[in-house]
Amino acid sequence: MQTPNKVSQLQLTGASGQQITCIRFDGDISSASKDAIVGTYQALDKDSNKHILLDFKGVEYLNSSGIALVIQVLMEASKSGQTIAICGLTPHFTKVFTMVGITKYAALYPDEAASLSAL
Amino acid sequence: MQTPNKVSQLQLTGASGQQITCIRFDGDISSASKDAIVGTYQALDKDSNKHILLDFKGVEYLNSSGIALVIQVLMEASKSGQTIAICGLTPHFTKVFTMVGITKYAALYPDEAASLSAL
Amino acid sequence: MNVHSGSKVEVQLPSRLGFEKVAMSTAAGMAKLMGFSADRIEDLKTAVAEACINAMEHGNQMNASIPVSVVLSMKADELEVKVMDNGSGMDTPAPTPDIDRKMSGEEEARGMGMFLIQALVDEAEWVSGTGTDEQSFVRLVIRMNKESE
Amino acid sequence: MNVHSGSKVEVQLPSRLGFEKVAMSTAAGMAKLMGFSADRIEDLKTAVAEACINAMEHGNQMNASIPVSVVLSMKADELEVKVMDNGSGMDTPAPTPDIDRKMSGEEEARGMGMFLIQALVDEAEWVSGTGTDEQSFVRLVIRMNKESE
Ligand SMILES: Nc1ncnc2c1ncn2[C@@H]1O[C@H](COP(=O)(O)OP(=O)(O)O)[C@@H](O)[C@H]1O
Ligand SMILES: Nc1ncnc2c1ncn2[C@@H]1O[C@H](COP(=O)(O)OP(=O)(O)O)[C@@H](O)[C@H]1O
Repeated sequence: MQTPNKVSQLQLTGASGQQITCIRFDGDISSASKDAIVGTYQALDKDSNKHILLDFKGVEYLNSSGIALVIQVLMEASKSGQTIAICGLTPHFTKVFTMVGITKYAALYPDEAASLSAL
Repeated sequence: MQTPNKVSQLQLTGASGQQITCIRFDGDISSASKDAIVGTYQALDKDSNKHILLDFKGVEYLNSSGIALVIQVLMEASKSGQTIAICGLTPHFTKVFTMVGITKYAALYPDEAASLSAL
Repeated sequence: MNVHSGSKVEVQLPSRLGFEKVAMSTAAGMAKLMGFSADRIEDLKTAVAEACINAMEHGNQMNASIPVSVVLSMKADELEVKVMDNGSGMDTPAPTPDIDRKMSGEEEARGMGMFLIQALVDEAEWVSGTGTDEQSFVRLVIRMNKESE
Repeated sequence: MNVHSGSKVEVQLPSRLGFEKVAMSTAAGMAKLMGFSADRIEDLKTAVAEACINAMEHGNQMNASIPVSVVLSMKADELEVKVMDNGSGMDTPAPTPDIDRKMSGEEEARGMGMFLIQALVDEAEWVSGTGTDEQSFVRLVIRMNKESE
Protein backbone atom coordinates (compact mmCIF):
# COMPACT_ATOMS: atom_id res chain seq x y z
CA MET A 1 0.00 0.00 0.00
CA GLN A 2 1.07 3.51 -0.70
CA THR A 3 0.18 6.73 1.08
CA PRO A 4 -2.90 8.50 -0.29
CA ASN A 5 -2.36 11.45 -2.61
CA LYS A 6 -3.08 14.99 -1.67
CA VAL A 7 -5.03 16.59 -4.49
CA SER A 8 -5.88 20.26 -4.85
CA GLN A 9 -7.97 22.00 -7.48
CA LEU A 10 -7.90 25.55 -8.74
CA GLN A 11 -9.42 27.62 -11.54
CA LEU A 12 -6.91 29.39 -13.76
CA THR A 13 -7.24 31.60 -16.84
CA GLY A 14 -5.12 30.94 -19.92
CA ALA A 15 -3.45 33.67 -22.03
CA SER A 16 -6.25 33.36 -24.58
CA GLY A 17 -8.80 33.95 -21.83
CA GLN A 18 -10.05 30.40 -21.49
CA GLN A 19 -10.94 28.90 -18.13
CA ILE A 20 -8.64 26.08 -17.05
CA THR A 21 -9.32 23.66 -14.24
CA CYS A 22 -5.98 22.75 -12.74
CA ILE A 23 -5.59 19.62 -10.62
CA ARG A 24 -2.39 19.38 -8.61
CA PHE A 25 -1.15 16.02 -7.36
CA ASP A 26 1.49 15.04 -4.89
CA GLY A 27 2.97 11.86 -3.41
CA ASP A 28 3.14 8.65 -5.43
CA ILE A 29 1.09 8.09 -8.59
CA SER A 30 0.55 4.34 -8.76
CA SER A 31 -2.24 1.77 -8.78
CA ALA A 32 -3.31 3.18 -5.41
CA SER A 33 -4.10 6.57 -7.01
CA LYS A 34 -7.38 5.69 -8.75
CA ASP A 35 -9.38 7.99 -6.47
CA ALA A 36 -6.90 10.81 -6.84
CA ILE A 37 -6.63 10.65 -10.63
CA VAL A 38 -9.82 9.14 -12.02
CA GLY A 39 -12.04 10.01 -9.05
CA THR A 40 -11.06 13.68 -9.01
CA TYR A 41 -11.57 13.94 -12.77
CA GLN A 42 -14.96 12.23 -12.69
CA ALA A 43 -16.20 14.50 -9.91
CA LEU A 44 -15.81 17.52 -12.22
CA ASP A 45 -18.85 18.69 -14.15
CA LYS A 46 -18.12 17.87 -17.81
CA ASP A 47 -19.79 20.96 -19.25
CA SER A 48 -18.25 23.59 -17.01
CA ASN A 49 -14.75 22.08 -17.02
CA LYS A 50 -13.79 21.97 -20.68
CA HIS A 51 -10.03 22.47 -20.24
CA ILE A 52 -8.21 20.50 -17.60
CA LEU A 53 -4.56 20.78 -16.59
CA LEU A 54 -3.01 17.91 -14.62
CA ASP A 55 -0.03 19.20 -12.63
CA PHE A 56 2.42 16.52 -11.45
CA LYS A 57 4.98 18.94 -9.99
CA GLY A 58 4.56 17.59 -6.46
CA VAL A 59 4.83 13.96 -7.53
CA GLU A 60 7.91 12.05 -6.46
CA TYR A 61 7.18 8.63 -7.92
CA LEU A 62 5.13 7.57 -10.92
CA ASN A 63 4.80 4.07 -12.34
CA SER A 64 3.08 2.44 -15.29
CA SER A 65 -0.07 1.68 -13.31
CA GLY A 66 -0.30 5.38 -12.47
CA ILE A 67 0.23 6.30 -16.12
CA ALA A 68 -2.61 3.90 -17.03
CA LEU A 69 -4.91 5.96 -14.78
CA VAL A 70 -3.90 9.11 -16.65
CA ILE A 71 -4.72 7.35 -19.94
CA GLN A 72 -8.13 6.43 -18.53
CA VAL A 73 -8.79 10.11 -17.85
CA LEU A 74 -7.63 11.04 -21.38
CA MET A 75 -10.05 8.46 -22.78
CA GLU A 76 -13.06 9.70 -20.81
CA ALA A 77 -12.19 13.35 -21.49
CA SER A 78 -11.91 12.71 -25.21
CA LYS A 79 -15.40 11.15 -25.20
CA SER A 80 -16.90 14.16 -23.49
CA GLY A 81 -15.09 16.76 -25.57
CA GLN A 82 -12.79 18.00 -22.82
CA THR A 83 -9.12 18.77 -23.46
CA ILE A 84 -6.38 17.63 -21.10
CA ALA A 85 -2.96 19.20 -20.74
CA ILE A 86 -0.23 17.89 -18.46
CA CYS A 87 2.55 19.76 -16.67
CA GLY A 88 5.13 19.46 -13.93
CA LEU A 89 6.71 16.22 -15.15
CA THR A 90 10.45 15.79 -14.66
CA PRO A 91 12.53 15.42 -17.85
CA HIS A 92 12.59 11.66 -17.20
CA PHE A 93 8.80 11.35 -17.00
CA THR A 94 8.35 13.71 -19.94
CA LYS A 95 10.37 11.14 -21.87
CA VAL A 96 8.32 8.24 -20.47
CA PHE A 97 4.97 9.91 -21.28
CA THR A 98 6.26 10.58 -24.79
CA MET A 99 7.40 6.97 -25.20
CA VAL A 100 3.96 5.59 -24.42
CA GLY A 101 2.35 8.02 -26.87
CA ILE A 102 0.43 10.23 -24.46
CA THR A 103 1.65 13.33 -26.34
CA LYS A 104 -0.74 12.36 -29.16
CA TYR A 105 -3.69 13.11 -26.86
CA ALA A 106 -2.40 15.64 -24.34
CA ALA A 107 0.05 18.53 -24.60
CA LEU A 108 2.92 18.46 -22.11
CA TYR A 109 4.22 21.72 -20.58
CA PRO A 110 7.09 22.21 -18.15
CA ASP A 111 4.98 23.99 -15.53
CA GLU A 112 1.68 25.80 -14.87
CA ALA A 113 3.03 29.14 -16.11
CA ALA A 114 4.08 27.65 -19.45
CA SER A 115 0.71 25.89 -19.75
CA LEU A 116 -1.19 29.13 -19.17
CA SER A 117 0.76 31.08 -21.78
CA ALA A 118 0.08 28.34 -24.32
CA LEU A 119 -3.60 27.72 -23.57
CA MET B 1 37.65 2.19 -2.97
CA GLN B 2 36.05 5.55 -3.39
CA THR B 3 36.52 8.17 -6.07
CA PRO B 4 39.32 10.66 -5.35
CA ASN B 5 38.32 14.09 -4.05
CA LYS B 6 38.58 17.23 -6.06
CA VAL B 7 40.18 19.89 -3.89
CA SER B 8 40.53 23.57 -4.71
CA GLN B 9 42.30 26.29 -2.79
CA LEU B 10 41.73 30.02 -2.66
CA GLN B 11 42.87 33.04 -0.68
CA LEU B 12 40.11 35.07 0.96
CA THR B 13 40.05 38.12 3.18
CA GLY B 14 37.95 38.16 6.35
CA ALA B 15 35.89 41.15 7.54
CA SER B 16 38.65 42.05 10.01
CA GLY B 17 41.16 42.10 7.16
CA GLN B 18 42.90 38.82 7.90
CA GLN B 19 44.05 36.49 5.15
CA ILE B 20 42.19 33.19 5.06
CA THR B 21 43.27 30.13 3.11
CA CYS B 22 40.12 28.35 2.02
CA ILE B 23 40.21 24.69 1.00
CA ARG B 24 37.11 23.42 -0.79
CA PHE B 25 36.38 19.69 -0.91
CA ASP B 26 33.94 17.65 -2.92
CA GLY B 27 32.96 14.01 -3.33
CA ASP B 28 33.17 11.57 -0.39
CA ILE B 29 35.20 12.29 2.72
CA SER B 30 36.25 8.88 4.03
CA SER B 31 39.36 6.84 4.79
CA ALA B 32 40.31 7.31 1.11
CA SER B 33 40.59 11.09 1.59
CA LYS B 34 43.91 11.23 3.46
CA ASP B 35 45.66 12.99 0.56
CA ALA B 36 42.80 15.41 0.06
CA ILE B 37 42.46 16.40 3.72
CA VAL B 38 45.79 15.85 5.45
CA GLY B 39 47.94 16.07 2.31
CA THR B 40 46.46 19.37 1.17
CA TYR B 41 46.86 20.83 4.66
CA GLN B 42 50.44 19.65 5.04
CA ALA B 43 51.42 21.12 1.68
CA LEU B 44 50.58 24.62 2.96
CA ASP B 45 53.35 26.74 4.37
CA LYS B 46 52.68 26.99 8.11
CA ASP B 47 53.87 30.56 8.51
CA SER B 48 52.05 32.16 5.59
CA ASN B 49 48.77 30.25 6.13
CA LYS B 50 47.76 31.15 9.65
CA HIS B 51 43.98 30.96 9.17
CA ILE B 52 42.51 28.03 7.30
CA LEU B 53 38.87 27.48 6.34
CA LEU B 54 37.79 23.97 5.37
CA ASP B 55 34.70 24.16 3.14
CA PHE B 56 32.67 20.94 2.89
CA LYS B 57 29.84 22.41 0.80
CA GLY B 58 30.52 20.10 -2.16
CA VAL B 59 30.71 16.98 -0.01
CA GLU B 60 27.94 14.42 -0.38
CA TYR B 61 29.11 11.76 2.05
CA LEU B 62 31.21 11.96 5.18
CA ASN B 63 32.00 9.16 7.59
CA SER B 64 33.85 8.77 10.88
CA SER B 65 37.13 7.88 9.15
CA GLY B 66 36.86 11.13 7.21
CA ILE B 67 36.14 13.04 10.42
CA ALA B 68 39.24 11.45 11.97
CA LEU B 69 41.30 13.03 9.17
CA VAL B 70 39.81 16.43 9.98
CA ILE B 71 40.79 15.89 13.64
CA GLN B 72 44.33 15.06 12.53
CA VAL B 73 44.50 18.41 10.73
CA LEU B 74 43.15 20.20 13.83
CA MET B 75 45.86 18.55 15.89
CA GLU B 76 48.72 19.54 13.60
CA ALA B 77 47.33 23.05 13.13
CA SER B 78 47.05 23.58 16.87
CA LYS B 79 50.71 22.58 17.29
CA SER B 80 51.85 25.09 14.69
CA GLY B 81 49.65 27.92 15.90
CA GLN B 82 47.26 27.93 12.95
CA THR B 83 43.51 28.36 13.40
CA ILE B 84 41.02 26.17 11.56
CA ALA B 85 37.42 27.05 10.80
CA ILE B 86 34.94 24.74 9.08
CA CYS B 87 31.98 25.59 6.86
CA GLY B 88 29.53 24.08 4.39
CA LEU B 89 28.37 21.20 6.58
CA THR B 90 24.74 20.11 6.32
CA PRO B 91 22.67 20.47 9.51
CA HIS B 92 23.14 16.72 10.05
CA PHE B 93 26.94 16.89 9.88
CA THR B 94 26.99 20.08 11.94
CA LYS B 95 25.29 17.97 14.62
CA VAL B 96 27.75 15.09 14.13
CA PHE B 97 30.83 17.38 14.32
CA THR B 98 29.38 18.91 17.48
CA MET B 99 28.72 15.47 19.00
CA VAL B 100 32.36 14.41 18.62
CA GLY B 101 33.56 17.68 20.18
CA ILE B 102 35.21 19.29 17.16
CA THR B 103 33.54 22.62 18.02
CA LYS B 104 35.94 22.89 20.94
CA TYR B 105 38.83 23.32 18.48
CA ALA B 106 37.26 24.75 15.31
CA ALA B 107 34.45 27.21 14.73
CA LEU B 108 31.66 25.98 12.44
CA TYR B 109 29.96 28.38 10.02
CA PRO B 110 27.11 27.71 7.58
CA ASP B 111 29.04 28.87 4.50
CA GLU B 112 32.06 30.83 3.27
CA ALA B 113 30.24 34.17 3.44
CA ALA B 114 29.31 33.65 7.09
CA SER B 115 32.87 32.55 7.85
CA LEU B 116 34.34 35.68 6.27
CA SER B 117 32.07 38.05 8.19
CA ALA B 118 33.06 36.34 11.44
CA LEU B 119 36.81 36.05 10.83
CA MET C 1 37.13 0.08 -16.03
CA ASN C 2 35.15 0.37 -12.82
CA VAL C 3 37.08 -0.38 -9.63
CA HIS C 4 34.09 -2.25 -8.26
CA SER C 5 33.69 -4.48 -11.33
CA GLY C 6 32.63 -7.97 -10.30
CA SER C 7 30.92 -6.79 -7.13
CA LYS C 8 27.41 -7.96 -6.41
CA VAL C 9 24.63 -6.70 -4.17
CA GLU C 10 21.43 -8.60 -3.47
CA VAL C 11 18.25 -7.18 -1.99
CA GLN C 12 15.16 -9.15 -0.99
CA LEU C 13 11.78 -7.43 -0.75
CA PRO C 14 8.36 -8.62 0.36
CA SER C 15 5.80 -8.86 -2.47
CA ARG C 16 3.98 -5.74 -1.34
CA LEU C 17 3.34 -2.72 -3.51
CA GLY C 18 5.48 0.19 -2.36
CA PHE C 19 8.57 -1.93 -1.67
CA GLU C 20 9.66 -1.58 -5.29
CA LYS C 21 10.74 1.89 -4.12
CA VAL C 22 13.27 0.29 -1.76
CA ALA C 23 14.73 -1.65 -4.71
CA MET C 24 14.85 1.59 -6.70
CA SER C 25 16.90 3.20 -3.92
CA THR C 26 19.30 0.27 -3.76
CA ALA C 27 19.75 0.21 -7.54
CA ALA C 28 20.24 3.97 -7.64
CA GLY C 29 22.87 3.74 -4.88
CA MET C 30 24.70 1.05 -6.83
CA ALA C 31 24.61 3.03 -10.09
CA LYS C 32 25.78 6.18 -8.31
CA LEU C 33 28.73 4.27 -6.84
CA MET C 34 29.65 3.23 -10.40
CA GLY C 35 29.41 6.82 -11.60
CA PHE C 36 26.26 6.61 -13.73
CA SER C 37 24.78 9.92 -14.87
CA ALA C 38 21.64 11.23 -13.17
CA ASP C 39 19.42 10.59 -16.20
CA ARG C 40 20.60 6.99 -16.62
CA ILE C 41 19.88 6.47 -12.94
CA GLU C 42 16.30 7.65 -13.56
CA ASP C 43 15.97 5.15 -16.42
CA LEU C 44 17.31 2.39 -14.20
CA LYS C 45 14.98 3.29 -11.33
CA THR C 46 11.85 3.12 -13.49
CA ALA C 47 12.95 -0.18 -15.09
CA VAL C 48 13.70 -1.72 -11.70
CA ALA C 49 10.39 -0.52 -10.25
CA GLU C 50 8.38 -1.99 -13.14
CA ALA C 51 10.28 -5.29 -12.96
CA CYS C 52 9.70 -5.55 -9.21
CA ILE C 53 5.99 -4.75 -9.52
CA ASN C 54 5.61 -7.45 -12.20
CA ALA C 55 7.51 -9.95 -10.05
CA MET C 56 5.22 -9.16 -7.08
CA GLU C 57 1.97 -9.16 -9.08
CA HIS C 58 2.37 -11.71 -11.83
CA GLY C 59 5.19 -13.82 -10.40
CA ASN C 60 4.46 -14.01 -6.67
CA GLN C 61 0.71 -13.29 -6.99
CA MET C 62 0.99 -10.56 -4.35
CA ASN C 63 1.78 -13.11 -1.65
CA ALA C 64 3.65 -10.76 0.70
CA SER C 65 5.54 -13.62 2.32
CA ILE C 66 7.24 -14.61 -0.97
CA PRO C 67 10.23 -12.34 -1.49
CA VAL C 68 11.29 -10.73 -4.73
CA SER C 69 15.07 -10.96 -5.11
CA VAL C 70 17.00 -8.30 -6.93
CA VAL C 71 20.63 -9.10 -7.77
CA LEU C 72 22.74 -6.18 -8.96
CA SER C 73 26.08 -7.08 -10.56
CA MET C 74 28.67 -4.49 -11.52
CA LYS C 75 30.47 -5.10 -14.79
CA ALA C 76 33.20 -2.94 -16.34
CA ASP C 77 30.90 -0.29 -17.82
CA GLU C 78 27.46 -1.66 -17.13
CA LEU C 79 25.18 -2.79 -14.36
CA GLU C 80 23.26 -6.05 -14.67
CA VAL C 81 20.04 -6.41 -12.66
CA LYS C 82 18.16 -9.67 -12.20
CA VAL C 83 14.69 -9.47 -10.67
CA MET C 84 13.54 -12.91 -9.60
CA ASP C 85 10.17 -14.32 -8.56
CA ASN C 86 8.59 -17.70 -7.82
CA GLY C 87 6.13 -17.68 -10.74
CA SER C 88 6.24 -19.56 -13.99
CA GLY C 89 7.72 -16.59 -15.87
CA MET C 90 7.18 -14.99 -19.23
CA ASP C 91 7.96 -16.18 -22.69
CA THR C 92 5.90 -13.85 -24.88
CA PRO C 93 7.69 -10.68 -25.96
CA ALA C 94 6.90 -7.38 -24.28
CA PRO C 95 3.78 -5.87 -25.86
CA THR C 96 4.23 -2.42 -27.44
CA PRO C 97 1.45 -0.22 -26.13
CA ASP C 98 -0.74 1.30 -28.83
CA ILE C 99 -2.12 4.56 -27.50
CA ASP C 100 -4.80 4.77 -30.19
CA ARG C 101 -6.12 1.34 -29.27
CA LYS C 102 -5.95 2.25 -25.59
CA MET C 103 -7.92 5.46 -26.27
CA SER C 104 -10.57 3.57 -28.21
CA GLY C 105 -10.88 0.94 -25.52
CA GLU C 106 -9.68 -1.92 -27.75
CA GLU C 107 -6.65 -2.36 -25.52
CA GLU C 108 -6.45 -2.10 -21.72
CA ALA C 109 -5.08 1.20 -20.36
CA ARG C 110 -2.47 -0.72 -18.35
CA GLY C 111 0.18 -3.07 -19.78
CA MET C 112 3.14 -0.75 -20.30
CA GLY C 113 5.61 -2.11 -17.76
CA MET C 114 7.54 -4.52 -19.96
CA PHE C 115 7.57 -2.02 -22.82
CA LEU C 116 9.05 0.66 -20.58
CA ILE C 117 11.67 -1.70 -19.20
CA GLN C 118 12.79 -2.57 -22.74
CA ALA C 119 12.72 1.04 -23.86
CA LEU C 120 14.72 2.36 -20.90
CA VAL C 121 17.56 -0.14 -20.54
CA ASP C 122 20.09 -1.51 -23.03
CA GLU C 123 19.15 -5.19 -22.73
CA ALA C 124 16.10 -6.92 -21.27
CA GLU C 125 15.53 -10.65 -21.28
CA TRP C 126 12.77 -12.67 -19.58
CA VAL C 127 13.70 -16.18 -18.46
CA SER C 128 11.18 -18.73 -17.16
CA GLY C 129 12.26 -20.90 -14.25
CA THR C 130 11.15 -24.46 -13.70
CA GLY C 131 9.08 -23.27 -10.78
CA THR C 132 10.34 -25.47 -7.95
CA ASP C 133 13.92 -24.47 -7.22
CA GLU C 134 14.75 -22.41 -10.29
CA GLN C 135 13.21 -18.97 -10.17
CA SER C 136 11.86 -16.97 -13.10
CA PHE C 137 13.59 -13.67 -13.71
CA VAL C 138 14.00 -10.68 -15.92
CA ARG C 139 17.60 -9.72 -16.61
CA LEU C 140 18.33 -6.07 -17.40
CA VAL C 141 21.58 -4.51 -18.51
CA ILE C 142 22.13 -0.77 -18.36
CA ARG C 143 25.28 0.84 -19.69
CA MET C 144 26.94 3.99 -18.47
CA ASN C 145 26.08 7.07 -20.43
CA LYS C 146 29.42 7.86 -22.01
CA GLU C 147 28.42 11.33 -23.21
CA SER C 148 27.46 12.70 -19.84
CA GLU C 149 30.49 11.45 -17.93
CA MET D 1 0.47 2.07 13.09
CA ASN D 2 2.42 1.66 9.88
CA VAL D 3 0.69 -0.29 7.11
CA HIS D 4 3.93 -2.06 6.31
CA SER D 5 4.58 -3.16 9.91
CA GLY D 6 6.11 -6.64 9.97
CA SER D 7 7.71 -6.26 6.55
CA LYS D 8 11.37 -7.10 6.15
CA VAL D 9 13.99 -6.21 3.57
CA GLU D 10 17.44 -7.78 3.43
CA VAL D 11 20.42 -6.47 1.52
CA GLN D 12 23.77 -8.20 1.10
CA LEU D 13 26.90 -6.20 0.27
CA PRO D 14 30.48 -7.19 -0.49
CA SER D 15 32.98 -6.21 2.21
CA ARG D 16 34.38 -3.36 0.15
CA LEU D 17 34.54 0.24 1.26
CA GLY D 18 32.07 2.31 -0.70
CA PHE D 19 29.31 -0.30 -0.63
CA GLU D 20 28.11 1.00 2.73
CA LYS D 21 26.57 3.75 0.58
CA VAL D 22 24.35 1.18 -1.12
CA ALA D 23 23.10 0.05 2.31
CA MET D 24 22.51 3.72 3.21
CA SER D 25 20.31 4.08 0.11
CA THR D 26 18.33 0.95 0.91
CA ALA D 27 17.83 1.99 4.53
CA ALA D 28 16.82 5.51 3.47
CA GLY D 29 14.29 4.07 0.98
CA MET D 30 12.81 1.89 3.69
CA ALA D 31 12.55 4.77 6.19
CA LYS D 32 11.01 7.03 3.55
CA LEU D 33 8.40 4.36 2.81
CA MET D 34 7.52 4.36 6.53
CA GLY D 35 7.25 8.15 6.58
CA PHE D 36 10.35 9.03 8.59
CA SER D 37 11.34 12.70 8.62
CA ALA D 38 14.32 13.84 6.54
CA ASP D 39 16.53 14.48 9.57
CA ARG D 40 15.85 11.07 11.12
CA ILE D 41 16.72 9.52 7.74
CA GLU D 42 20.09 11.32 7.89
CA ASP D 43 20.69 9.90 11.39
CA LEU D 44 19.79 6.43 10.15
CA LYS D 45 22.05 6.71 7.09
CA THR D 46 25.12 7.64 9.14
CA ALA D 47 24.44 4.90 11.69
CA VAL D 48 23.98 2.27 8.96
CA ALA D 49 27.13 3.41 7.13
CA GLU D 50 29.26 3.20 10.30
CA ALA D 51 27.83 -0.21 11.20
CA CYS D 52 28.53 -1.55 7.68
CA ILE D 53 32.08 -0.18 7.65
CA ASN D 54 32.76 -1.85 11.02
CA ALA D 55 31.27 -5.13 9.79
CA MET D 56 33.50 -4.99 6.68
CA GLU D 57 36.67 -3.92 8.51
CA HIS D 58 36.57 -5.53 11.93
CA GLY D 59 34.09 -8.35 11.26
CA ASN D 60 34.93 -9.58 7.77
CA GLN D 61 38.54 -8.28 7.77
CA MET D 62 37.93 -6.57 4.42
CA ASN D 63 37.56 -9.91 2.65
CA ALA D 64 35.43 -8.68 -0.28
CA SER D 65 33.98 -12.14 -0.87
CA ILE D 66 32.36 -12.28 2.58
CA PRO D 67 29.07 -10.38 2.46
CA VAL D 68 27.75 -8.01 5.07
CA SER D 69 24.02 -8.63 5.57
CA VAL D 70 21.71 -5.83 6.53
CA VAL D 71 18.21 -6.83 7.64
CA LEU D 72 15.70 -3.99 7.92
CA SER D 73 12.49 -4.79 9.80
CA MET D 74 9.56 -2.43 9.96
CA LYS D 75 7.79 -2.24 13.32
CA ALA D 76 4.76 -0.12 14.18
CA ASP D 77 6.62 3.17 14.72
CA GLU D 78 10.22 2.13 14.38
CA LEU D 79 12.70 0.53 12.07
CA GLU D 80 15.04 -2.17 13.32
CA VAL D 81 18.32 -2.69 11.47
CA LYS D 82 20.64 -5.66 11.99
CA VAL D 83 24.08 -5.44 10.40
CA MET D 84 25.72 -8.87 10.41
CA ASP D 85 29.26 -10.06 9.79
CA ASN D 86 31.29 -13.26 10.10
CA GLY D 87 33.66 -11.99 12.78
CA SER D 88 33.73 -12.76 16.47
CA GLY D 89 31.83 -9.61 17.39
CA MET D 90 32.09 -6.98 20.05
CA ASP D 91 31.41 -7.15 23.75
CA THR D 92 33.08 -4.01 25.06
CA PRO D 93 30.86 -0.93 25.16
CA ALA D 94 31.21 1.78 22.51
CA PRO D 95 34.05 4.10 23.50
CA THR D 96 33.10 7.77 23.96
CA PRO D 97 35.58 9.83 21.99
CA ASP D 98 37.48 12.40 24.06
CA ILE D 99 38.42 15.25 21.75
CA ASP D 100 41.00 16.64 24.20
CA ARG D 101 42.80 13.30 24.36
CA LYS D 102 42.60 13.00 20.57
CA MET D 103 44.08 16.50 20.19
CA SER D 104 46.93 15.70 22.58
CA GLY D 105 47.66 12.42 20.80
CA GLU D 106 46.81 10.26 23.83
CA GLU D 107 43.90 8.73 21.90
CA GLU D 108 43.75 7.78 18.20
CA ALA D 109 41.98 10.26 15.93
CA ARG D 110 39.71 7.47 14.63
CA GLY D 111 37.37 5.36 16.77
CA MET D 112 34.12 7.30 16.61
CA GLY D 113 31.90 4.90 14.67
CA MET D 114 30.29 3.04 17.55
CA PHE D 115 29.85 6.28 19.48
CA LEU D 116 28.07 7.91 16.55
CA ILE D 117 25.82 4.89 16.03
CA GLN D 118 24.76 5.01 19.69
CA ALA D 119 24.31 8.76 19.65
CA LEU D 120 22.21 8.83 16.46
CA VAL D 121 19.75 5.96 16.96
CA ASP D 122 17.39 5.10 19.79
CA GLU D 123 18.80 1.67 20.63
CA ALA D 124 22.10 0.02 19.71
CA GLU D 125 23.18 -3.40 20.86
CA TRP D 126 26.22 -5.46 19.81
CA VAL D 127 25.81 -9.24 19.86
CA SER D 128 28.68 -11.70 19.34
CA GLY D 129 27.98 -14.79 17.26
CA THR D 130 29.55 -18.18 17.85
CA GLY D 131 31.52 -17.67 14.66
CA THR D 132 30.60 -20.79 12.67
CA ASP D 133 26.94 -20.55 11.74
CA GLU D 134 25.78 -17.76 14.05
CA GLN D 135 26.84 -14.35 12.82
CA SER D 136 27.84 -11.38 14.95
CA PHE D 137 25.68 -8.35 14.55
CA VAL D 138 24.80 -4.89 15.74
CA ARG D 139 21.10 -4.25 16.19
CA LEU D 140 19.87 -0.69 15.83
CA VAL D 141 16.40 0.69 16.47
CA ILE D 142 15.36 4.08 15.18
CA ARG D 143 11.99 5.59 16.02
CA MET D 144 9.92 7.94 13.93
CA ASN D 145 10.30 11.57 14.83
CA LYS D 146 6.83 12.33 16.13
CA GLU D 147 7.29 16.10 16.15
CA SER D 148 8.09 16.43 12.48
CA GLU D 149 5.35 14.18 11.12
N1 LIG E 1 7.43 -11.56 -13.72
C1 LIG E 1 6.39 -11.99 -14.49
N2 LIG E 1 5.89 -13.23 -14.32
C2 LIG E 1 4.85 -13.66 -15.06
N3 LIG E 1 4.22 -12.90 -15.98
C3 LIG E 1 4.67 -11.66 -16.20
C4 LIG E 1 5.77 -11.14 -15.49
N4 LIG E 1 6.00 -9.86 -15.92
C5 LIG E 1 5.06 -9.62 -16.86
N5 LIG E 1 4.26 -10.68 -17.03
C6 LIG E 1 3.12 -10.81 -17.98
O1 LIG E 1 3.26 -9.83 -18.99
C7 LIG E 1 2.12 -8.98 -19.03
C8 LIG E 1 2.51 -7.57 -19.41
O2 LIG E 1 3.26 -6.98 -18.38
P1 LIG E 1 3.39 -5.42 -18.29
O3 LIG E 1 3.76 -4.92 -19.64
O4 LIG E 1 4.34 -5.08 -17.20
O5 LIG E 1 1.94 -4.86 -17.97
P2 LIG E 1 0.97 -5.11 -16.71
O6 LIG E 1 1.81 -5.63 -15.59
O7 LIG E 1 0.41 -3.75 -16.45
O8 LIG E 1 -0.05 -6.10 -17.19
C9 LIG E 1 1.50 -9.09 -17.65
O9 LIG E 1 0.12 -8.80 -17.66
C10 LIG E 1 1.78 -10.54 -17.32
O10 LIG E 1 0.83 -11.40 -17.90
N1 LIG F 1 31.49 -5.51 13.78
C1 LIG F 1 32.54 -5.53 14.60
N2 LIG F 1 33.21 -6.69 14.83
C2 LIG F 1 34.30 -6.73 15.63
N3 LIG F 1 34.78 -5.64 16.27
C3 LIG F 1 34.17 -4.47 16.10
C4 LIG F 1 33.02 -4.34 15.26
N4 LIG F 1 32.61 -3.04 15.30
C5 LIG F 1 33.48 -2.40 16.10
N5 LIG F 1 34.42 -3.25 16.59
C6 LIG F 1 35.55 -2.90 17.50
O1 LIG F 1 35.26 -1.70 18.17
C7 LIG F 1 36.28 -0.72 17.93
C8 LIG F 1 35.67 0.68 17.87
O2 LIG F 1 34.87 0.81 16.69
P1 LIG F 1 34.53 2.25 16.14
O3 LIG F 1 34.08 3.07 17.28
O4 LIG F 1 33.59 2.09 15.03
O5 LIG F 1 35.90 2.86 15.64
P2 LIG F 1 36.92 2.37 14.51
O6 LIG F 1 36.20 1.43 13.62
O7 LIG F 1 37.30 3.65 13.84
O8 LIG F 1 38.06 1.72 15.24
C9 LIG F 1 36.95 -1.16 16.65
O9 LIG F 1 38.27 -0.70 16.52
C10 LIG F 1 36.86 -2.68 16.77
O10 LIG F 1 37.90 -3.17 17.57
